[in-house]
Amino acid sequence: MALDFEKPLEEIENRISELKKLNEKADVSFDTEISALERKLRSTSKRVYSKLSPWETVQIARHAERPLLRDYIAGLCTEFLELHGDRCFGDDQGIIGGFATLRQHRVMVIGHQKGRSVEEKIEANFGMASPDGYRKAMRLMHLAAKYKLPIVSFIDTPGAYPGLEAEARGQAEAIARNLTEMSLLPVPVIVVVTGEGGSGGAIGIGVGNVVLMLSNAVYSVISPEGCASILWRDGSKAPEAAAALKITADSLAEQGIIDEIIPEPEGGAHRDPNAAIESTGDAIVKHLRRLKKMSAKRLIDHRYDKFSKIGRFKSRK
Amino acid sequence: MALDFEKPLEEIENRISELKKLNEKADVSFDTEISALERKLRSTSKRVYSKLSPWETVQIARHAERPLLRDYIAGLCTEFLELHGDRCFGDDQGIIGGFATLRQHRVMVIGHQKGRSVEEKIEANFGMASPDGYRKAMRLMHLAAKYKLPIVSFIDTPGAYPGLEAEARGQAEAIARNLTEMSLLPVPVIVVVTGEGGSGGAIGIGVGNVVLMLSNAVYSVISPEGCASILWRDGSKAPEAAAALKITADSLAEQGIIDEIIPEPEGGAHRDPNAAIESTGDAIVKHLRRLKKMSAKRLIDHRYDKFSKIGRFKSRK
Amino acid sequence: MAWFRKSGKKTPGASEEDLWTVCPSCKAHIYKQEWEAELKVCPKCNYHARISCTERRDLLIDAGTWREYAGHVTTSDPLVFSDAKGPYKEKAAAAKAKTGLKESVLTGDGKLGGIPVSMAIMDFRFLGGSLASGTGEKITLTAEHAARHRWPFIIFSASGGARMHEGIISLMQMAKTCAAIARLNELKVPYISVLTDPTTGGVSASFAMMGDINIAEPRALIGFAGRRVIEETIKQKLPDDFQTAEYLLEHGFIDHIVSRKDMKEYLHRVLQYGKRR
Amino acid sequence: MAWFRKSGKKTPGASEEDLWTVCPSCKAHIYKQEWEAELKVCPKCNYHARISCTERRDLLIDAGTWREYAGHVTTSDPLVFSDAKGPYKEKAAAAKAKTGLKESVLTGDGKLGGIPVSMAIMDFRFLGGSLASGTGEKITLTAEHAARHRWPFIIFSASGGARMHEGIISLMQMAKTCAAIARLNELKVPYISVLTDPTTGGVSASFAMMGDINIAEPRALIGFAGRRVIEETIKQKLPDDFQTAEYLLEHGFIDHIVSRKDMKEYLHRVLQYGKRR
Ligand SMILES: [Zn+2]
Ligand SMILES: [Zn+2]
Repeated sequence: MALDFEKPLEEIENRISELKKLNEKADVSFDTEISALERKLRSTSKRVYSKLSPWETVQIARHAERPLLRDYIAGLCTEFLELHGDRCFGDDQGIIGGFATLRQHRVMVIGHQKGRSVEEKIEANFGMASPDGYRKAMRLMHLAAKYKLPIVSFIDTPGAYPGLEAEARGQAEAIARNLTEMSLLPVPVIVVVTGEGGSGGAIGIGVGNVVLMLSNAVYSVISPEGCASILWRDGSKAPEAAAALKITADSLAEQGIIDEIIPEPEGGAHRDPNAAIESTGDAIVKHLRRLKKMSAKRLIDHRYDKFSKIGRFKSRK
Repeated sequence: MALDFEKPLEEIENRISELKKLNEKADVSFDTEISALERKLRSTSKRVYSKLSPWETVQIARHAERPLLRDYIAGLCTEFLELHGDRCFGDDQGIIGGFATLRQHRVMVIGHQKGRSVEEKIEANFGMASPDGYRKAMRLMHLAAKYKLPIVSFIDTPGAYPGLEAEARGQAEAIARNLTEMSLLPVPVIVVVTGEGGSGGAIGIGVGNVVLMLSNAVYSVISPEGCASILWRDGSKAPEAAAALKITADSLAEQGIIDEIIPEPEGGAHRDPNAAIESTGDAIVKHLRRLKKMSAKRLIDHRYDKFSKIGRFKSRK
Repeated sequence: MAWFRKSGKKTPGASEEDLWTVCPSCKAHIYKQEWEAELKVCPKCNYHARISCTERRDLLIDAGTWREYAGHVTTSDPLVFSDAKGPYKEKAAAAKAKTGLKESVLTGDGKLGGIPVSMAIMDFRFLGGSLASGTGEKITLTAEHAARHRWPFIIFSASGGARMHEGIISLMQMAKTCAAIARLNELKVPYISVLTDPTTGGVSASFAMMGDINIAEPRALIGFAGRRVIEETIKQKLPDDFQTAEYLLEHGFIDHIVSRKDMKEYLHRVLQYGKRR
Repeated sequence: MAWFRKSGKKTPGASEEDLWTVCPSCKAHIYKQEWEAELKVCPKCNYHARISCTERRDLLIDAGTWREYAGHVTTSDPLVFSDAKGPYKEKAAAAKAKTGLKESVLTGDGKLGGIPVSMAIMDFRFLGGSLASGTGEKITLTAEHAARHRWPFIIFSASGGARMHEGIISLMQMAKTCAAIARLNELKVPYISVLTDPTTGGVSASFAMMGDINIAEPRALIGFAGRRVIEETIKQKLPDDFQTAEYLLEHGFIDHIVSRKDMKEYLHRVLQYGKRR
């Protein structure tokens, strides 16, 4: 599944594989041509991916084959004991969580689940969590606090579910409560934006001591489409909105919102999921080691300072 | 509305009022007869009410004209700011609560509401609360803890609502959570059983530093009818069950479950609601004054000790 | 009432239009003087029209006791944002000129019936009361100020949500303000949230929902997602009362609905229970 | 398996009935030896039959490490209760004789895969696993014991609810046990609740629902009110899966459903996360 801007690469790839087939059958060798094309592929690749527009990055962040939470768990955790339920209403599948052993560290993993197959997607509501999802997440975070387990929160959601039931059962309240109570968690909280960081639905599990972000992930106050339809009165202006909102990892690092960019394989995490997952593990463990040395009070103050300085007004500016 | 065992009294009362009517019309005076009947009424009254059976007490505890929570609030509180909602699902009317000024003491009042009119009864589900009722109560108790307000909890319920929705939304969880979290409240908790103390639905707001009880209230692990139909396999044996369960204030005081019996007017609180309400206010204030002097830690330990000694096993016994 | 604007423009021969106003809800024609006397609440349908932050402050704070706090904070333009209608900078400048405010919230302290309180009052006229860096900063600084003095903190919300023009920094104000509220809770400093029309999006999903008690004005629109978005998502029409204050009361998120004219007295009563003891 | 009873009565010429057992759920005929080897779980329908507290203990606790705690506590008869079938005292005596237990719960400590744990295991055979003064006292004392040693506390519930025969004192055990659980929470001592068939009434509405995590055996009946009472109240039939472990999982009250054969390993895994650190 090539994205629009990947079409030139796809063409070269197709020609290479055609020549390789011919190579097997015919007497003449196409080795030289193949080598040339492969060089061209590498340089074109570099050119295409090194100057992705924000909108193209959005496409990669939403790519159907991009690794999802279950892939990170499978790749990084030798054990995952999924826990269920908000103790109040249900067990939303838009956010899942449980005890996990991540590269030998016992942690509480929580995160958005998007689902891969159609059934999974429907079950997970495409990663759009309901209030019970946010409440389950908070319950598990309180449990982590009791057990003194660090929390690793994976963000990948188009946004919190905008449905009648979700409103009636307090989507706003659930997110607000998480923001409030996460700020007082006495354990390390590491947030990783792996794909889409969609607005309130993202930050609802996003109050971390550190916030990491994959290099092709995006994190935004509103979806580019939503922004375009409001400010441009034209949903098709999403590319412009994506650029204006500065939602890529580079921009967010510049704005001081994220602490580290986790590099993805060229072309995006979906082109080599294992490599992306391993890099993510490396980054998590690095910060985990550091944060584990902090006292509960220090962790709470550290998190408070981190967020209270975002948008701190400097009168001289 | 006379109860069965009140029929003899009703007869005397009727004859007195007949004679009084005749007195007005006729030339002859019935004053002597009236005086005699009034003496008889007093002595019969005393006889009837001084040896009420437990089952007769149940009738009084459930009497349609018995004062309800709203009457206590109206009689004792110069201000009641009702607060609503469990912040999760709804605003059950089986339990209500809010800030109140009770005889000059600022407190948080919570309690079961049964309703007087048919509409009120239906709205309050006859005092059978749902999980949102218990969760609202707990929310208000946590608010009282933040504001350092004593809590006064009025119990009057046939039991927690046994419905499909109530089960689905965690009737058991809601009551269990209240029992757990009430034990740690850093403020005085005064519980008053004013009418029916029906099982888990009662104790769900009943973990107090002191538990007071009106003299004709009952408090039981199961309704007499329920007990009779299980242990006697015959619901009509409720009077026997009521006696066996020892659910009256006297019996509960003997068992060390309640701290004080609040005397009711002869014949029951409904015969002179104001007197009953005033006595209740006196008792609450007396204990409030005492408990307000205790530190948060002392209050928590005091409550823990109170409940942990109930059913303490003495091997020598 | 001290706060209503004198209709200074009235000249002899003023047209009928100058004397009457139309209720935005029921379309009834109300004599302007009555409209102002009723605090911009429709006497026919009880519609509570949006009012400015200074009008609201004057309704609540004892005369002569208000001190603005964090008043130096104004909008930032971290993204150098520009959309179809031009640069955000110009839009913000226009909002400032129109309202005389520097941000979408007025913050300060004063006395409410003699009780010292810290207060943040949002103003919908300023870019739809949107939550941006300056808004979040002002609310956070004022909450911290309240914490230091142990003054009760009251926020009047009126907001369409996070301000897109400041991007992710606006979103982060949700977490920033909630962390400040969490600190008030830790210190047992009362925090009352009043939700007025409209309180939606990132404001409803942060500090506005986190009051010790949440109060709303009658019929205020309160919700997370927009009505249109929800209808498109669920492919059905929403009930009429959906996302009203009354709906939220019924669903357990609001403690009480208080009319504008009763607000000061109600808050004063509530604050008695939150007094330090 | 160490715990299953040797069929000591088997004699030459034993009838077919001695060799087979009937699954109480699907009515399948199972060879008795298989039934025991499967830990009384039906190989046809996965029905988890009720087992005794000692059977369960032996399934979980490392051999030779169990020490009973509060074993002196037995039933009381504070009401001198008597019903249609006679005095409670006699009923309790019969239960004791039948089970060899002194109360409806077995309490103690031991090692679970090497990890020291405190444990309370209810036994449905003892007066329906009902919660009475002795039950509450044993659970509370054992929770306090766990608190002192900072040992994780595990309760296996199996109960029809509070025991009527001890009246209000039984009801009070709900509050008493929950207060003990609250203290474990304060001390950050892990508490795992395992709900087995059946866990209803006063037990479901107290300690059984309050685990850091709540685990259930497959298809266990879990609920507050009785099915018949609910049907009479709402005047309609309840769905088949109502009040099953699976239903509670779906409604958010259970973390995981664990088969009997996997229980020890699962608990051992969970306890790794609750280790003191
Ligand atoms: Zn109107
Ligand atoms: Zn079977």
